[in-house]
Amino acid sequence: MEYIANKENIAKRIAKFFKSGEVVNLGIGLPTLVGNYVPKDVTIVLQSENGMMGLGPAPAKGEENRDLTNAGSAPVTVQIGGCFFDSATSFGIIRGGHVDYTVLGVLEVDQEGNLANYKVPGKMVPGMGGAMDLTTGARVVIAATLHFEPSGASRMKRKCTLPLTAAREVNVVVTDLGLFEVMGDRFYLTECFEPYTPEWILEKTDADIVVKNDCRIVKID
Amino acid sequence: MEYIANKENIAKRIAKFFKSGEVVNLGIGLPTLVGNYVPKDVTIVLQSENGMMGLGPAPAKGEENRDLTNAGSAPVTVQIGGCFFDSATSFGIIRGGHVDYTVLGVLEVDQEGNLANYKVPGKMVPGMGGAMDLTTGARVVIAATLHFEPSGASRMKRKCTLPLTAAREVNVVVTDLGLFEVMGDRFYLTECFEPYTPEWILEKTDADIVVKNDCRIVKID
Amino acid sequence: MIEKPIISAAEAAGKIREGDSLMVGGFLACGSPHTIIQALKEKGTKNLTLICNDTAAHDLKSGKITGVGYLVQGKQFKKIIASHIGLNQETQRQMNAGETVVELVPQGTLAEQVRAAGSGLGGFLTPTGVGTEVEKGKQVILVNDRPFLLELPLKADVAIIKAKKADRAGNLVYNATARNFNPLMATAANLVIAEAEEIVEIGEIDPNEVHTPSIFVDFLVKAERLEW
Amino acid sequence: MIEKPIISAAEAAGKIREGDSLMVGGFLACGSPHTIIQALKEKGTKNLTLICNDTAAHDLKSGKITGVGYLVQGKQFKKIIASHIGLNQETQRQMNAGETVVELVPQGTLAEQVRAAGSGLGGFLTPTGVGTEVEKGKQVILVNDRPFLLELPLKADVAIIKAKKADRAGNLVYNATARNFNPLMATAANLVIAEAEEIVEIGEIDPNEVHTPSIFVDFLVKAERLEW
Repeated sequence: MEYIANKENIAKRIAKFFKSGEVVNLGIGLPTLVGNYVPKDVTIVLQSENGMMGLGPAPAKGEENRDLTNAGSAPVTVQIGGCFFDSATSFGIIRGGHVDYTVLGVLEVDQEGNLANYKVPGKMVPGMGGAMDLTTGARVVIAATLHFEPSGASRMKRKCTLPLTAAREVNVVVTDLGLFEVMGDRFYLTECFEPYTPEWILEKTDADIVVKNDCRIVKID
Repeated sequence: MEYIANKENIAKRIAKFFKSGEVVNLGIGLPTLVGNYVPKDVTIVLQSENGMMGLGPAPAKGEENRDLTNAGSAPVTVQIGGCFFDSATSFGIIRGGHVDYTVLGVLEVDQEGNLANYKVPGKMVPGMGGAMDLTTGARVVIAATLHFEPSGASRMKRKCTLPLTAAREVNVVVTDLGLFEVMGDRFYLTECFEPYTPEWILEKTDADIVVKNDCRIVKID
Repeated sequence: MIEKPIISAAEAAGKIREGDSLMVGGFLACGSPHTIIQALKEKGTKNLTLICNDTAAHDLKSGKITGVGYLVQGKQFKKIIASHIGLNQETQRQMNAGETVVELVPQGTLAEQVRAAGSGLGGFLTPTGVGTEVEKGKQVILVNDRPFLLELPLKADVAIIKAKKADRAGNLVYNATARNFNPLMATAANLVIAEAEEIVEIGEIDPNEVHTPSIFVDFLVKAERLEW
Repeated sequence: MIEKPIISAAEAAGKIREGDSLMVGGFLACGSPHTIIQALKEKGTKNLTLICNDTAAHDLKSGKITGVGYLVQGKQFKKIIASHIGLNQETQRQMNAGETVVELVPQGTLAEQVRAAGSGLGGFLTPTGVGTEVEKGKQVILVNDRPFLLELPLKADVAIIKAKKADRAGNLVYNATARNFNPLMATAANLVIAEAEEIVEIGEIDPNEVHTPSIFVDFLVKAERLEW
């Protein structure tokens, strides 16, 4: 079977998690794509940890406001009914369990629910930003990642080797191969995305994965 | 010498402590009187722990605003340039050392700087309200009290017998007899108010009081 | 933004169940949700635990009552957590008679406990209360040789709060000193019901001027009783 | 209310002394006091400790710099406390070369540490960072069997912050996401200098809409550089 990296499928599947009224924080990078695929009849509230509820899409060219950015410093808009607050309030909201879903990028994620995404010692050290608070505080932590590194190694591990962003906080991993729940130190494959098969995923991933009885083969569109 | 209780003298003397720009919190009761005697050329900022900076005088009859009260629930006004905040912010300001002076009423105050003013077990239990935070957080804690209880006993004690509002936090005691600083488990008489004499005060007060070398006889007006 | 249901004060009172812990905004009745308080008084729900800055006023001689004092009068609380009960003689009577448990908490500690619960903190260290009765039963932690009390978060099943203005999404704006504990309590209860003097359409409140973000509010009630 | 002195950016920079700890408001340069930052860059004061959400941006290839990145470029910090340095390659270079000490702190913890300092708390318990490198050297405290890290307050000698509007008393209003750490830092430094786009007379800001009370602000600077 040939693997073709597909970030859009990851974003599309994650976008199906949300119900109207839920509060969602999307990390910079791949997770941001999720916002593009939320169904039209679902009204979520995007929280931005730099101090906003009701994060809206990018403004039209020339309409940028230098005082209104997302957590990646890109110009954004605020939705009608949104509001602004300071960083202590923002993280009060996050740590306090008022964010339903956080979607975060991945360097490594392991079957214990550990996530590493902020530091490769001696090489790349961006810092954790708000990711540690988000993984600790959000009701559901979704790790969003291409299944494989450029080297071909799986980003889903038995045990993370990089410094952790979150210890045992990840609930769900969505890759371009499938959807995995994390429970009891195992990954549980609950959805396998076409054209991949559970057997192929298990073969290519060096981690303990249980294929759920009701695991479905899903066509992402 | 005859003792005539004189709350106004206490308020008048305390009002002389403040410099322009200083932040002051006045307790309910006797301390509130202090506000009446602040010199016209001194502009202090009154903080009210129920959530206001720039507490102003009572409104004219008929001008009361049910949303604008002091910490005793009396209608007040807000000064131009004042502002409102929630109770966590209010006590952040108080505990954080941003209030220069707190002036509090007294049931008992002792030479160790202990203050009791919130509870007479089994009899009167109003509760501490904001007094414990104010005594802990304010830069200078001034206890304001008539020198004697109705029974004739001094409210200045060797050791408080009632439950404490503040342990070793009182810096200054102002009674209608004089001004006392609290240091090293002693009261230091620094001002004696006419017509009283240091000797008479020492005789009438069951506490260790040192008369300061530079203790002045002061006429309050 | 989705709209939050506007319900009657009676419906709001109906969401408060016997045995619930209940946060009530307001400071000596200033900024309290008086419409819901009256409905809850009529409903008569008992065995509640009150978390409120104070128990407002009740003068046993004149019979004058304000704010949550009406619920104290109805003996609807088995326990009261507050910083001040000095203007409510009935609360003091119930406490001294052993009819109601009253836990007195320094006001700043109470505010911070509610905030800590809403903010997902496990507790905080405060210098307030060190060396007093408040210290009893609490862990004392030294930081740079200075003693602090470890105070724990305080959550509730339901919070009833009062705003000047709400939009249909639940964004709230408070007025003057009627703000007090209201925005804190909005963050710290499983169910939050906000009573507002004015309910406007989404978009009518400037996002810079929102005091309580909409996501904290579950239901709105139109204020009908404004007097204390 | 007394008026606060309006000073020049150069005068503001002059109040920051070699060796000072310095809080700088802003989030990736959004809401940073750019006018004072440029004056401090020109002044060249060294051995500062920076407390800031991040070190803004510095692309070593293009040479593009924003916000406090200019001060990092001038090697004015001996130590940097921040939650994120990912867009500033020069910060990472200095850290990896051992030229500057960089302490990475989770963003919510950093915000709360600043707030704790301004609020007179001795510390707080957060679940954030448990089981990670952030835990190292910190006290772990169990509350109801759940582990929390004891995090301590973070004060500074000077804070430079940015507001949309100030009145002459020092009341501040922020705009949109340019608020971020600014109101927190206003409470936690011995000296607070606020740069504002607009400085109005006392009384022109509604007391319900003030974000930072005047008493926190020592000096005002008129913003002249608005771009990052």
